[in-house]
Order: sequence, then structure tokens, then C-alpha cells
Amino acid sequence: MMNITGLRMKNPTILAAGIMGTTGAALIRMAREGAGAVVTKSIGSQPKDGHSNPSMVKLDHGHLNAMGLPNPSYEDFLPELEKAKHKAGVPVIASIFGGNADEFRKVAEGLMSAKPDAFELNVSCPHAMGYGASVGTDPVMVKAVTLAISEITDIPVWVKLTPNVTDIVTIGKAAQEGGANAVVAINTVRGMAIDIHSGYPVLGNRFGGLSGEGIRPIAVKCVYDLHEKLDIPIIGVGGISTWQHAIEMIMAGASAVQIGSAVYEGTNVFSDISEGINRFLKEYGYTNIEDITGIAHERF
Amino acid sequence: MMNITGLRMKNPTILAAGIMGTTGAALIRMAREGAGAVVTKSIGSQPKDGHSNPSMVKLDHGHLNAMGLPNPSYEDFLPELEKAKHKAGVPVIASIFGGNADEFRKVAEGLMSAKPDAFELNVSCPHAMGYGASVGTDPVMVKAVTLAISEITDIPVWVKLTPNVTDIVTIGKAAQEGGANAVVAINTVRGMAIDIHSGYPVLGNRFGGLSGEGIRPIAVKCVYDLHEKLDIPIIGVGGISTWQHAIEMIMAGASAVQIGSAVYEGTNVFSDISEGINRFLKEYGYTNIEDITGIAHERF
Amino acid sequence: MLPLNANIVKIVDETPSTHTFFFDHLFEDAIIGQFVMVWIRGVDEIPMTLSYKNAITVQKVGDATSRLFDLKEGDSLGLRGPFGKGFTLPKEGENILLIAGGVGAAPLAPLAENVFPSCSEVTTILGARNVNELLFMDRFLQSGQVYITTDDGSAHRCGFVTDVLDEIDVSKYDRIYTCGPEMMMKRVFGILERESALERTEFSLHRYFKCGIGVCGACCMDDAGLRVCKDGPVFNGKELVGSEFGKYTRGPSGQKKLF
Amino acid sequence: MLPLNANIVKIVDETPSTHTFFFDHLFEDAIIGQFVMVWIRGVDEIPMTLSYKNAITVQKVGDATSRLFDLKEGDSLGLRGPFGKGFTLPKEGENILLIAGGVGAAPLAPLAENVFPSCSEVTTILGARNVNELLFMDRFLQSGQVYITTDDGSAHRCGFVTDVLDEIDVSKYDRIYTCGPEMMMKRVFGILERESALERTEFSLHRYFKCGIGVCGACCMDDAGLRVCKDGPVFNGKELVGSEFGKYTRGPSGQKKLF
Ligand SMILES: Cc1cc2nc3c(=O)[nH]c(=O)nc-3n(C[C@H](O)[C@H](O)[C@H](O)COP(=O)(O)OP(=O)(O)OC[C@H]3O[C@@H](n4cnc5c(N)ncnc54)[C@H](O)[C@@H]3O)c2cc1C
Ligand SMILES: Cc1cc2nc3c(=O)[nH]c(=O)nc-3n(C[C@H](O)[C@H](O)[C@H](O)COP(=O)(O)OP(=O)(O)OC[C@H]3O[C@@H](n4cnc5c(N)ncnc54)[C@H](O)[C@@H]3O)c2cc1C
Ligand SMILES: Cc1cc2nc3c(=O)[nH]c(=O)nc-3n(C[C@H](O)[C@H](O)[C@H](O)COP(=O)(O)O)c2cc1C
Ligand SMILES: Cc1cc2nc3c(=O)[nH]c(=O)nc-3n(C[C@H](O)[C@H](O)[C@H](O)COP(=O)(O)O)c2cc1C
Ligand code: FES
Ligand code: FES
Repeated sequence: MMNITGLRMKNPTILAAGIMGTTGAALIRMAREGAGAVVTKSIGSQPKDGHSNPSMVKLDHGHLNAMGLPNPSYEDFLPELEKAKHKAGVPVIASIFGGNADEFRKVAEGLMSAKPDAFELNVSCPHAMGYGASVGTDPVMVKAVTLAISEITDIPVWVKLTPNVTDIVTIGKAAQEGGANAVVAINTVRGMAIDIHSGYPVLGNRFGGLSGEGIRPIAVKCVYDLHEKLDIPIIGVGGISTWQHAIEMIMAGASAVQIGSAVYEGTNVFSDISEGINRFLKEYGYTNIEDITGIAHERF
Repeated sequence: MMNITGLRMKNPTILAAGIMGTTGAALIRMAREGAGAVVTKSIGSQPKDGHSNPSMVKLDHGHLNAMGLPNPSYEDFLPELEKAKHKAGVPVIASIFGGNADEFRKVAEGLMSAKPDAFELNVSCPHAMGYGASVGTDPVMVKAVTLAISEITDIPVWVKLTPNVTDIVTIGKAAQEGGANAVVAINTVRGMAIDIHSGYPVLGNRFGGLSGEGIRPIAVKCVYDLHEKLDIPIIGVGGISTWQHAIEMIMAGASAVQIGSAVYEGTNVFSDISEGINRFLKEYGYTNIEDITGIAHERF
Repeated sequence: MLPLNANIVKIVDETPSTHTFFFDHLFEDAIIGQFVMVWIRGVDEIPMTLSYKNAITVQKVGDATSRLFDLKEGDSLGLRGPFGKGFTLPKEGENILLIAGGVGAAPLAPLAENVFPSCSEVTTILGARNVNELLFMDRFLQSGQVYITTDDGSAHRCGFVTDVLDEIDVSKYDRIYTCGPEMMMKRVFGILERESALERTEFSLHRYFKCGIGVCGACCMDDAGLRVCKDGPVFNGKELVGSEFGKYTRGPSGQKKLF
Repeated sequence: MLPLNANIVKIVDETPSTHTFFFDHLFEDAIIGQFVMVWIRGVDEIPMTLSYKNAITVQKVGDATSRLFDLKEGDSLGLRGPFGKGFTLPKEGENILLIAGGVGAAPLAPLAENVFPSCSEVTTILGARNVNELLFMDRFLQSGQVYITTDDGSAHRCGFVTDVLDEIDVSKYDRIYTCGPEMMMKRVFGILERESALERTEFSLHRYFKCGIGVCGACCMDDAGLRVCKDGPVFNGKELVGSEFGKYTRGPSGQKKLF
């Protein structure tokens, strides 16, 4: 058992926000598939259909998506969260979004009765006008939003960061100052693909966020930089699809990892990765994950 | 023949800075391999050995490098540039770097006698302390540096931008205001890889810049955004290895493309791509590249 | 993979509300029952079963399908796929029963054609709103016996496919396949459950798709969290026991809509 | 590809200045003459010829090689490769001549062993500073006749490999291969040019490598812009005519250094 900001987890693999997280049943399924914890789809104050399709396409080296934060609103999502909490058997983290501190607070309060194990603040979605990265590129806003939620709850608050900034550490520090118990890095990287037959951008939203394989080196660098300067745990996410990738992220400074796009390859990815991590630790003579968290910082 | 900021090019493929650009002979070779123009390695005011090896590694979906701007100084590079100008038979663009406007000016003046066809200002290398992106993330610096060079020369000034900023358009505009005749987007994306056997970051410089396949969607998005807001031509670079990639970049708004990492696959990449572009234009009934530059902006 | 570019080479008006669009790309390895995501550029991308290896058969119901109907031969589409789990093909000599409602005939017609040479008997119950809307009747007729029902009685029997199903001897069929409006399939489900035939039956389902590739979770069904786009769209009847099937579905936001 | 992790399983002291490091990874498909980039973590990454399919033979010359010499059996290294163009193997029955100076014996010893069974004659001219520095003499001896020269005369003939080369009948060799210090190879080049044997000769060269994979241009030679890491390190003698070979080289910054 590991302990991440007070959450007790049987392994360090966490289902990332927006992946199989629209319903309680899907979250429960991913927990059964081996995830150590699960994060819900990001939930807001109003129902949103999201951007028009295509909303996600596979590229050669990852995925490109612009879902546009589709969600049924916190009111409609509440029973799904309750169900997940009831049956998942692992910590359930509620991902929430809003355009400002008040809206974040409203959503958090609306979901509180379902007793999520933590809140993850989405200030990082790169293609949701007025939400996500529109908030998360401004350290003042990030601090304010984080503060607004930490003030009203005793459960851990995680803040999910965008890599689409000049300096992610400044944003991470703002979250820490706002009382974040952990930061999650990274959300998707701004990207775009064009259909050369027609000239149309492929996504319904024209551009979106890059995830999967191709962004791992970017995520590793962000996690490494954050680990250098922050005092709170970092949860690493971006392009992890094998246990080797997870180890790399942990060595850069992650206390746990989230897995998103790799679910495309199969829902067994959580158990595969956590078993692989255990084998690695054993083979190399480490006792637990903390032994290797951030060791890249000690190698000169 | 096309015309890019006054440079007459037989095709839109340009050798990117830092690739086969250390010697005049190598530049001439790439011109013979079919490049429509060639950019030199970035040259500074003092000889620099660069970072220690490993300075470039191949990843699954691109390359990671931290060369560290190795260069023999403008004084020692002058004969190489003269040679390239003499024999390449295509426009030769001198890439230069400095820590401030004065240093940039010094290097440009030092190379002027070789009559480069254009200067490309490297304000975007992500792993050279005090140079590159240290300058290029600050619009005030970018404008000042661009101004300093445009003032002292009549040849076109291109400014090469980093994607590692919250908003690349602000930087692009600063370059335009400083008198840039074109912007080049993008330089490499900050990234890192760790050797899990030892915990060591793989690059001698610990982190570096991501290039190749994996960054193309990022580059396409940057070029698209710049095309939306700038009045000067945009030269697209990042992850182009086939003619389809080149067409995509052009449709996003590029007037020409640069090719770097794909030289790994073979030096015939320039002729392959320019022939492919011609076939595409013909097949789809376009007359020239301008017909498709930025057409993604017109598709709704 | 990015959408491939397909040119429409032929459009066939099957019924007043359904057209078949043939394109210049053959999905050679597609399994019957799999779908493609059809990108009508500038509009939307929607799931469609392959009604032939190189065609989709589309019912005009809303914005994207209407825009599809505006396309002419020579126009192009983006296509991603084939995706999802198709039908389990019967073994040689088996008796099979197909129950198709409306545009639900689209995946079943190629199935009928495919199994006809090797199966003992291929029986189809084909239902539609009215006589003009009977889809692919010829394809089913060439494969075996066809029972026809129309909601308005404009052809053959007035009523629903379930009226026929109620009367025939289900026990003689080794495998049963069905596709149609969920309310129809729900009633089919009820009859087959009663007849202990669920295990022998495959249902082709419909939910709102976003990614289409099993990642986003938009199409997940309660209570097992099955993804219609990846674990389906074809499900064995047993997989649907106790599920949301026939009770409710979810819209693009994830909000529930009761049937 | 990221560096693979190789454990050192055996270290052999070949001469006072050269050690062979055997690792637990076999480069099965490596062509003789290809190199690997050897990553001494925290220090540097340097090119080294494979002297066996699972070993490199290193001369201690500076920082990285000294740190390599500090490693013990059981320690590990990072390895990328094999890279570059290796030697063209001779045809059956050909006579071949090897000219090795110092640690230049590293790529030639496996060549001698490899061609010995199929070639008519394998003659080696092996030079070193002194008797103790003669590298892989046994491997050459097992393959054919060996002429030995030492700079200080501590064994056999006092002098240089070129003294022997000047005397033997070069015309009888179908193929000639050489590796050693550039000044030595330059003199070899001069003799073979005079004897019109350049076309039959392959030179294994050395330039400062950064990327090692043909992208950065650090190792390019004038005047053709040939990349030693990718188009070489093995070059046909004809390719070197009119090149910078024997005249100058470039350091890590690209600055020229005259020989
Ligand atoms: C696996 C599968 C196979 C299908 N095969 C066929 C077929 O062969 N022929 C055919 O005519 N129809 C088929 N459909 C249904 C078809 O996708 C919808 O009719 C179409 O999406 C309607 O789009 P619209 O914009 O015209 O309608 P809208 O006005 O947008 O919506 C009308 C209804 O269509 C459905 N719909 C809209 N968008 C989607 C979406 N992205 N994913 C799923 N449903 C959506 C919803 O139920 C919605 O209420 C299939 C659906 C699925 C899931
Ligand atoms: C293709 C090739 C194959 C080689 N094979 C062998 C071999 O089998 N055995 C062997 O002992 N040596 C070999 N060398 C030479 C070996 O790479 C250098 O001796 C080694 O790099 C020295 O490193 P150092 O840090 O100890 O020396 P330093 O003190 O750093 O430098 C001493 C000299 O070594 C050379 N050198 C240093 N770094 C590099 C580099 N990155 N690339 C190329 N040269 C460098 C330079 O000439 C330099 O002047 C080979 C070189 C090449 C290019
Ligand atoms: C389809 C999809 C939907 C996503 N939705 C959300 C979301 O709602 N909230 C959020 O914070 N991140 C969202 N993300 C980002 C992921 O949680 C994750 O940060 C990113 O995909 C990188 O991880 P990966 O490479 O493992 O996919 C989404 C990603 C994808 C691919
Ligand atoms: C080995 C290497 C060296 C580079 N050196 C420079 C440089 O000196 N100056 C510069 O502006 N960009 C440099 N770059 C960046 C490239 O010019 C280019 O912007 C980047 O690699 C993206 O293009 P690509 O994906 O085609 O490689 C270098 C890239 C690589 C891979
Ligand atoms: S539509 Fe995304 S998982 Fe099915
Ligand atoms: S070392 Fe980079 S091209 Fe040879």
C-alpha cells in the first residue's frame, strides 16, 4: 500500500481524467482492471456536449483530441460519482473545472456529498475557451482557484498543470501556494492535424491536445523541473504505456503515474504496468517506489 | 522558382539549422541533394564545444538533442560560409545567436562579408543558457534583437521561434515589429529522457529539445496560429519527413518548410519531398504553393 | 490513423429515407458488423456500419446525415475504421435467424449474403415503417426465407418484427442476429430471454460515440462499463442482461435519456 | 533508440594502454568495422569499434577512456549502435592485406578472423609504439603471416608499418584494409596511391562525433561533406582523394586542427 497525499493506493497507476470516466460503471471497471485509483471526467457547473466530432483521432505517435469538456454537470454526475465511490474499491478522484474560483467552488460543493477521495482541478485543458488552460496559464488565477477549493474541503486537492506555458514551475508553485496537496503534470500539448485532401483541420474543434507516446519526453521534463522546485508530490502523466515508461516518470520525480491514451491498447495496461514496476523494484533491489522517486536528480 | 522574402528558391524545402551545417562542404552537399536553400549551424561570437555527449539520441517517435550550440565562432566559420555561398548554388542562410542585441550584431557583422542570403536569428534553442530561448521567450528582447539586425543589413532577416512559450503569436509579433521578414517555427520542444537502468538522464546536458515526427502536430498548430495573426511569411519546421507532412504544414500557413531530423532517414529527403509536393499540386489542380498556403484557414 | 479520403463513386436510393454511398475504398479485412467513423468535413463525424465492404447505408435523421444526403457522386468523405467488434460468423450447416428493423438491415444484409452459401437455412424477419422503407429486401430474399412486417400494414403483415418472432419456433435456430431501433431490440430481447435463446443471439447496439476507439468512455453502458464502440457494437445477449440496454442511453454530455 | 544497458562481464588487459571490455550483449548483426557509441554515464559518450561482437578494445587517452578504465567487471555501460558503414568483405579466394597501427588493430583483428577461412592469404602489417603495445598479435597470427614493426625497435623491425608496405608487392593483394593513426594512414594512402591500389583499399577513419547518426554534421569531411559516422567510418581510398584526410580534422566546436 502506498500513500499519495493521504490516499491509500495498492499500486501507483491512476486512470487519467477524461478516459473512461464519464460513468460510474466505467470507473468501476477500470478499478477492476487494476488501476490503483481513478479520476473522473472533468465535471463543470453546466451540462456541455463538447466539441463536434471528430473529437479524437489516433496519430502515428499518439492521439490528438478536443473533446471540449463534455459533461452532464455536477448535478447529473453526482449519482455516477456516488456509484463509483460505492463500488470501485479504490480512491476516486473527482476532476472538476470552472472559469473562476466561484465556479470551481460551486462544482466542488455540488459533488462533496458523494465523498470523493480528492479533487483534481483541471486548469489545463488546452482547447476549452474560458476554462482549463485559460485559467491555468495565469499563476494568480491558479493560486486563487486552488485556494478556493482547499479552503472549503479537507480532502486532498490536486492541481493538474498544462505544459503549454513558458515555465510550468511558476504555475506549480502557484498551486502549491494555494494549498495544493499535489500537482498532476501534464495535460495534453497543444496540437493540430490537417487533412491534406481537403485542407480541413481534422478535429471538429480545429485544434486540440496531443497525448500518448510522443509527449512523454515533454512530460518527463516537466515532472523533473517540478520535482526540483516543489515540496508537494507530483503525479506524472503523459505518454505512459509500459512499466518502463512509468519507471522513467517516477525517476524524474513522480510519486505516482496516471495513464490515459494507453487504454487504447488495452484495459489491462494498469495491471501490466504495476506488475512490471514491482518486478523492476525487486530485480534492482529497491524496496518501494519512494526509493526511486526523483533519483535522476541525484545522478551526476 | 519561388520567392521567399526575396530569396529565389527552386523548391520549398530548406535544410534546417544545426543539421549538416557545420561546414561549407556539408551545406553544399545538402544543396546538391536537392534542398531549395540551406541554413547554417547557429554561429556565435566565441568558439563553443557544446554540451558533452550523448548530445543526440533517437527516440521511438523523433529525436532528442542538446548539442549546446557548438560552433567555431563567426571568425572561423566565415570561410565555411564563403565556400557554401560560392558553391551551393542555392540561397545560404546564416543562422546566428547571441545573448543580446550587441552580440547578435557582432556576429552578423562578422559574417556579412561572406554575403549570406539571409540571417536566421536563433532565439529559440531550448537548452543553451543565456542564449536561444532565454532570449526568445521575452517579446521585448526578441523585438530588440530583430531590430538590431534589420537595422544593419539589407538582406532578409528571419526569426526562429520557440514553441516553449505560453503564446507563440506574441513572440512572432515582436519579431515582426522588430522588422523580421519572416518567422521560422518551430525550434525543438523541451524534453528529457531517463535511462531507467541507472537513473541518469540520457543527454549529457540532462535535458534537451525534441524534434522529428512527434512534434509535427505542435509545429502545425504554431504555424497555423502565426499565419492567423502575422503579415510576414512563415517557414514551417518540425517533424516533416514526407511530402504529405510538408503539404500539411503549408496548408497550416507555411510558405516554405525546413527539414531537420528527417535527414536521419536519408539525404534524399529534400528531392523526395519537393517532387511529392509537385505531384500533389498537379494532381489536385493547383498551380503553385501559394495556392495552398494557409488554406486550412478557409475551411469551415 | 487520420481519416482516409474516400471518393463517392455511386449513390443508390434504397428507400425514401436511406441512401447507400459506395466509395472507392474497399475495407478488405472488415468483419461484418464493424463500423466506420464517417467524417462529413466541416460538419460532424458519425458512426456507420459497413453495409458492403465499400459502402454505408445511411438513414437521414439529422444534421450530419442530411449533409451526407447533399453529397454527389465524385464528392469525398473522410473515413476511419473499421472499428469495433463485428458478428460471430455461424458454423457451416447452422440455421440462422436475422431480425432487422429499419436501417438495422444495414449490417444484417451483408451477413445474410455471407452466410448463405454455408448455412442450412437463413431466415429473416424484416420490419419497416412502411413498404417503401423495407431495406435490402432483395439481399435477404436471395439468402433465404423472409418474413416482412410494416408498421402501417402497407406491405405484408401489419405490425412488428416481434409479432413474427413470437410465432416462429426459435429453438430451431443455432444463431440469431438482430439490429434495429433499441425499443424493437428490447422486445426481441424479452422474447429470446423467455425462450432461453439469449446466448445464441447477437445484438448490434447504438450509443453516442465520440472517440470511436474505446478511450473516452462516452459510449459506456451500465452496469459493466462496456464500450459500445470497442467491446461492441455487437454484443452477445448474455452480456446485456442487467444492463442499461432498453432502459436508457446517454447523450453527448453524458446525460441520461430514458427510452 | 536509447542506449541499451550492457554489463561488463570480462575485462582483458591487452596491452598496458588498451583493455578489452566484454559485455553481456551480442551485436549479432554488426558488420565488422561498425562502431558503437559508448556511454560512460555522467561522463561522456564516445565512439568505439566493435573488436568482437560483444566487446570493445579501448586505448586510454583522456577523460572518458580513463573513466572506462576505472570500471570493473559487473559494472555497466550504455551502448548505442551498431552504427556506420563497415568493411566490404572480400570474395572467396582473394588475397588480403591488413595494415594496423596501434589501437587501429581493433576493427582489423575481427576482420582477419572472419576472412581467414575463405581467403587465400591474409597478411598483416602490425605496428605499435613498442613490443608491449602490439595489439591482437595472436588474432592476426592465427589468420596468416604478420609483419611487425615497433617505433622503438623493441620487437622485430624498428620503424613504421609503411616501411614494410614499401617493400612488399602490393599488387598481389586483391583488397587492402587499414586502420591506425591518421598520420600513419596518410602515409599508407601515399604509397597505395602511387601503387594505384587505392580502389582496392578501405580506410577506417576517425573524426569527432557528436550525434553518431548522420544528422548533426560534426564529423563531416571536406570536400564532399562525407559523414564519417554514417557514410563511414570505413571509406574506399578513392573517396578520400582530394579530401581533408591527412591534412586537418575538426574539434567539437567545428574548429579546424591541422595534423
Ligand atoms: C455502431 C453504429 C452503427 C451505425 N450504423 C448506422 C447505419 O449503418 N446507418 C445509419 O443510418 N445509421 C447508423 N447509425 C446511427 C447514426 O450514427 C446516426 O443516425 C447519425 O449519427 C445521426 O447523425 P445526425 O447528425 O444526422 O443526427 P443528429 O441530429 O446529430 O442526431 C440524431 C441522433 O443520431 C444519433 N447520433 C448523432 N451523432 C451520433 C454519434 N456521434 N454517435 C452515435 N450516434 C449519434 C443520436 O442518437 C442522435 O440522437 C449507427 C450508429 C452506431 C453507433
Ligand atoms: C569510428 C571510431 C571508432 C573508434 N574506435 C576506437 C577503438 O576501437 N578503440 C579506441 O581506443 N578508440 C577508438 N576511437 C577513438 C575514441 O573514440 C577516442 O579515443 C575517445 O573518444 C577518447 O575519449 P577521451 O574522453 O578519453 O579523450 P579526450 O581527452 O576527450 O580526447 C582525446 C581525443 O579523443 C578523441 N575524441 C574524444 N571524444 C571523441 C568523440 N566524441 N568522437 C570522436 N573522437 C573523440 C579526439 O580526437 C580527442 O582529441 C574511435 C573513434 C572513432 C571515430
Ligand atoms: C480523450 C481524452 C480526454 C481527456 N479529458 C480530460 C479531462 O476531462 N480533464 C483533464 O484534466 N484531462 C483530460 N485529458 C488529458 C489526460 O488526462 C492526460 O493528461 C493526457 O491525455 C496525457 O496523458 P496520456 O498521454 O497518458 O494520454 C484527456 C485526454 C484524452 C486523450
Ligand atoms: C541535432 C540538431 C541540432 C540543431 N541545431 C540547431 C541550431 O543550431 N540552431 C537552430 O536554430 N535550430 C537547431 N535545431 C533545431 C532544428 O533546426 C529544427 O528547428 C528542429 O529540429 C525541428 O525540426 P525537425 O523536426 O525537422 O528536426 C537543431 C536540431 C537538431 C536535431
Ligand atoms: S466513443 Fe469513446 S469510448 Fe466509445
Ligand atoms: S557525428 Fe553527427 S553527423 Fe556524424
